[in-house]
Amino acid sequence: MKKILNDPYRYVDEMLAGLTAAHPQYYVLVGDDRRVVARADGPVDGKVGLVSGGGSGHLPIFTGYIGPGLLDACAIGDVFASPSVDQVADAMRAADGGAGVLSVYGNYGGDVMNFDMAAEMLEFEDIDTATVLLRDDVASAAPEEAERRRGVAGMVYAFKIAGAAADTRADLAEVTRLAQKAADACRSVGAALTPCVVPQAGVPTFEIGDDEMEMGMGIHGEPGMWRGALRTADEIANEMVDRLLDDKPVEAGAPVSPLVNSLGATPPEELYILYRVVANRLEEAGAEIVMPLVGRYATSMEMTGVSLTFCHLDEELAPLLQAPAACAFWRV
Amino acid sequence: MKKILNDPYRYVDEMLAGLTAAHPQYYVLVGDDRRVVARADGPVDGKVGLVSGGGSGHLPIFTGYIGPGLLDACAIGDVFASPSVDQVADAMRAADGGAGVLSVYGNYGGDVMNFDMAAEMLEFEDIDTATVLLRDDVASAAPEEAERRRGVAGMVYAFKIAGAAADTRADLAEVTRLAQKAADACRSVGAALTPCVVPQAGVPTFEIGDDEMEMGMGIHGEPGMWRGALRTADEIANEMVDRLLDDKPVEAGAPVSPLVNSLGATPPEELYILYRVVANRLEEAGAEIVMPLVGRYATSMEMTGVSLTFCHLDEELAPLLQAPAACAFWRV
Amino acid sequence: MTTQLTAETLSRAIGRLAPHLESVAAELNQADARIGDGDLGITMTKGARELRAVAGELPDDLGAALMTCARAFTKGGGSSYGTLLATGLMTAAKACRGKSTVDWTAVSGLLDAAVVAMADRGGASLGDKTVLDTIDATARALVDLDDPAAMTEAALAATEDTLDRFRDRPNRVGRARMFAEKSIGLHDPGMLAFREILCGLR
Amino acid sequence: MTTQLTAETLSRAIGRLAPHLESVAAELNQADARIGDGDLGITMTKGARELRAVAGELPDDLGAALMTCARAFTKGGGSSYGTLLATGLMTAAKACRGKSTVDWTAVSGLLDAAVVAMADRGGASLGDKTVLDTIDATARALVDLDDPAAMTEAALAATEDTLDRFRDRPNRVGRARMFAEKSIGLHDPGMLAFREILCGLR
Ligand SMILES: Nc1ncnc2c1ncn2[C@@H]1O[C@H](COP(=O)(O)OP(=O)(O)O)[C@@H](O)[C@H]1O
Ligand SMILES: Nc1ncnc2c1ncn2[C@@H]1O[C@H](COP(=O)(O)OP(=O)(O)O)[C@@H](O)[C@H]1O
Ligand SMILES: [Mg+2]
Ligand SMILES: [Mg+2]
Ligand SMILES: [Mg+2]
Ligand SMILES: [Mg+2]
Repeated sequence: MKKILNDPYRYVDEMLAGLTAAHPQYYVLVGDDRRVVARADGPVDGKVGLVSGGGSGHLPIFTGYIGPGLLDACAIGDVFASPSVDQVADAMRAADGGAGVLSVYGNYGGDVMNFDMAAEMLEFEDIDTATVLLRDDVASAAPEEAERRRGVAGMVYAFKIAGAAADTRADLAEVTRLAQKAADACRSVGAALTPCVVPQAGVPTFEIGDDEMEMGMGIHGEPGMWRGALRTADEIANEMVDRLLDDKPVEAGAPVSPLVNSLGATPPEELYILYRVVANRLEEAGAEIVMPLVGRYATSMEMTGVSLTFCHLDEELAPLLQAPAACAFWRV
Repeated sequence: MKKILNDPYRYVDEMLAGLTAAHPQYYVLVGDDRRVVARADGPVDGKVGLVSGGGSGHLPIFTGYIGPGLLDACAIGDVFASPSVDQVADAMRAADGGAGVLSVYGNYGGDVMNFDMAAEMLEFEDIDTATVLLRDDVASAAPEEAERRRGVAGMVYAFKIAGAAADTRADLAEVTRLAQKAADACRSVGAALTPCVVPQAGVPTFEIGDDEMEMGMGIHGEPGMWRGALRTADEIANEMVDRLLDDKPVEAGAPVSPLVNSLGATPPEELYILYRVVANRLEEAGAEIVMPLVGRYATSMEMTGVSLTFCHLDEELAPLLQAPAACAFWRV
Repeated sequence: MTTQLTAETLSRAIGRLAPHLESVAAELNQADARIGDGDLGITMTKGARELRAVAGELPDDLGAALMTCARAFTKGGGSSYGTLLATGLMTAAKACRGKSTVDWTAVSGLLDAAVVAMADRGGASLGDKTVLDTIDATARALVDLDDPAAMTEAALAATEDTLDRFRDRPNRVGRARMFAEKSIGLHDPGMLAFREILCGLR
Repeated sequence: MTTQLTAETLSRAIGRLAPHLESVAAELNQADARIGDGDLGITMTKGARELRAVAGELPDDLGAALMTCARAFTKGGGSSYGTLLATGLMTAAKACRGKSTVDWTAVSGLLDAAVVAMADRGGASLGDKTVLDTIDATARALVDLDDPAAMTEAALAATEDTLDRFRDRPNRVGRARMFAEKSIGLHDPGMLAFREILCGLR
């Protein structure tokens, strides 16, 4: 968990400076305190603006997913910390192309307050707003309390599908309906093997034994369902599939997109070892696998671990998922 | 350095099974012992076939870069171990579209022997072959001994440019000339912060103190130029730029593509912090920055560290670098 | 003793409050670190700095002045506490819009309205062991009071009492919910920060 | 004692060689682990297994038979040593093509040609402390000998002598070059493996 950085308090600002310098065709820094990134060619006239945001340290989430067919702007907090109300409001303004703004982000208390408050400010400026929260982490609350669940890698699907919907020039209500449908279609579970270090804190987010893993741990180190000896790849994959299908079974013949995601340090080699099992299990369950994703889509810096997401599709969502989109981290 | 796996001796086979299952549009397993991956829609009739290969554990290198505008086939050894002569020969056969086969790979003793021997076998089958070796790692030998240098992330540029050249249906000699020109245009240097674990060995590839880094270390843990206290991002970036420009200065106004590459665990956030300095320095040196790459292009599984590559372009190479190409890990 | 709350009162209060908040920042960070992310002192310091910047030029309209103070907590940081304070201040701002003076006796009602808005914003209820419980207790304690000095003392007494009553209960919202067990026996950091605000107003 | 080298001789030699190589695999792994990647025993075991598989059905043509043996070392693993052995065997195969017998006195020349081909393949020179030095010494020792048992003993003596002469020199090629300093005082693993091949032929 060694980090290459300068001043920890400048970590996010320097990161954003580099990100926008490297990919000026996608990203541009806006706003007073340079914590808002917007689409370089935005806002797009007459298109619903899509906004996300939250704490840094999860690239490509959130900022990475700005681009055609994806998000229009993001407000970026310090590592694992919410952006300010003013930053969120600036992101909303930057995304507004005259057809209203939809915020799509993960269900974390601080973010929810700040996005809600920013939305109220925007209403004063006569900009329509709507919100879709991701609550895909099945490990973060029981099914009866699904409203309290946190949002994790399912965000990727919601961004993609909402982005494609907005690209059709559907109105705010329709884009919101489709984004909500995508959010509702996702289930995720993660497992952590090693922690990461928040630059300003300088210490690991949690402690864990050399031979241990924690199933269900959240992307900021939120406690999971069990901690125990590191299991084999096949055992881990099978348990994750079980947990996701228990929470939302596959309908026979239904299209499902699986995302085998690295939390950061875990290399793609290991993700592919896991993917074998995931694909077999989905096929056994009768699913039709559509656009499987394997890689680093939602991370926690140098954390070791993986998450698995299933996005349960239908005739409406599948084409939106597969519609063209581009950003510096992903091309469809 | 915890790993998610099953039997360490099945690591590569399971990885390839997952990789080809996840991306059947790009990759297909061929050959007796399933250690050769070829382009799903290959071989391409009348196109020079491009082959690479070497030890596993470096995704996307090598196998990941198979696809339109890139490689046609790869022979894949165990982690950090050369593929066998027969596997290399199988890869060459799979790539052959009747216009000959060019092998592009890194200068590692075992690989060179096996590719050379396989090429001899192919000659018996009346298939023309040629070879371009990458020797971009300036840390691995002094300029006077540049022939002994190892190949690292510069491979990405050679694959891309050779792939684009082959796509123009240039003949074997011309594709070889351009690939060699691309290889000669690259200079790289790496720095490691933590080691990785070769699955079959089960122990870290080297030991290093909690507050130490090693400048110039090779991607398999080959010793570097100095080991000492971890420096700041800006110090690391400046030293790397100095070393690369000392070895091959920028000509004023010349196009250069920089690649800030993670060796695995180092997150993109840190790469972007480094990129700021790299971009500034290149501009100061009078270079025109073309298609900067920031991400995980050539890795050593879960190793922490970064490498910097400069590819010195001209009117001939720049368009080839920017020509369309696609694989599961990269789209241009 | 028939003074009233004005923008001038606010401006002078900031002069006492800001340095006090800065002086207790480390303590608040520590309290937050035990069951949260340890940034509450930073939040209060940033807020204090923003307040100082606007203290000299508060508009006479009390609503506008309170809105300016609210904005001091939506800039810079995105912490829950800052947003909640801003929510409470904005609610008061709306109620005071168009007035340049307000009776001290109105303060209790303003706090009540703030609690409602803050509960709405954060989804917490009274009893969840958050800053809401101290503000609510303060609102109760201030009913019909009209002497600012006495009001501050009454508020502090109510706050101390609330801190004590809640110490051995678990936190039920925010980051601290993750550490519900651990939070038993510890003061809620947001309540402590509210006490320091009152101390700063003394 | 006027026997000759035939495919039959090879086949019987494999019968003795394969189990011996398997029995010393752990030692060879260890020797390689000290200054390399520790897989030399695995390479020899894999080679032995492939040789066993073909021993029963070697073609009568000595060239073809040697080529079959060479292929045993290009399958499965991609180790330097396997490829070098295969290179040497293939060189001999080419020289013996079309013959079903070869005089024992020709062996020295076959080894000479193998060394040249292997040096060409791997870019090493004599004196770099590799298997080449032992093969070259063996070729010298076998000049004009025609009794297979005496030849094996002469080869072993030359190899032991070469191992001793090189022990205190640094490795100059292959993986071990990285550890040149460390390799001083240690036997080169490839030389040791060559000694075990000779022991297995006894
Ligand atoms: N949803 C909420 N409703 C009411 N009060 C809350 C809520 N969330 C946090 N708080 C209060 O804020 C305090 C923590 O503030 P802060 O450190 O800013 O949180 P964070 O760092 O998690 O954003 C808590 O002790 C609690 O009093
Ligand atoms: N380029 C070379 N030329 C000659 N001999 C070599 C060469 N490389 C390796 N060897 C020999 O092979 C031995 C190591 O073999 P092996 O373990 O298969 O190497 P690796 O595991 O690095 O592929 C060395 O001890 C040396 O005798
Ligand atoms: Mg906090
Ligand atoms: Mg916080
Ligand atoms: Mg070896
Ligand atoms: Mg080896």
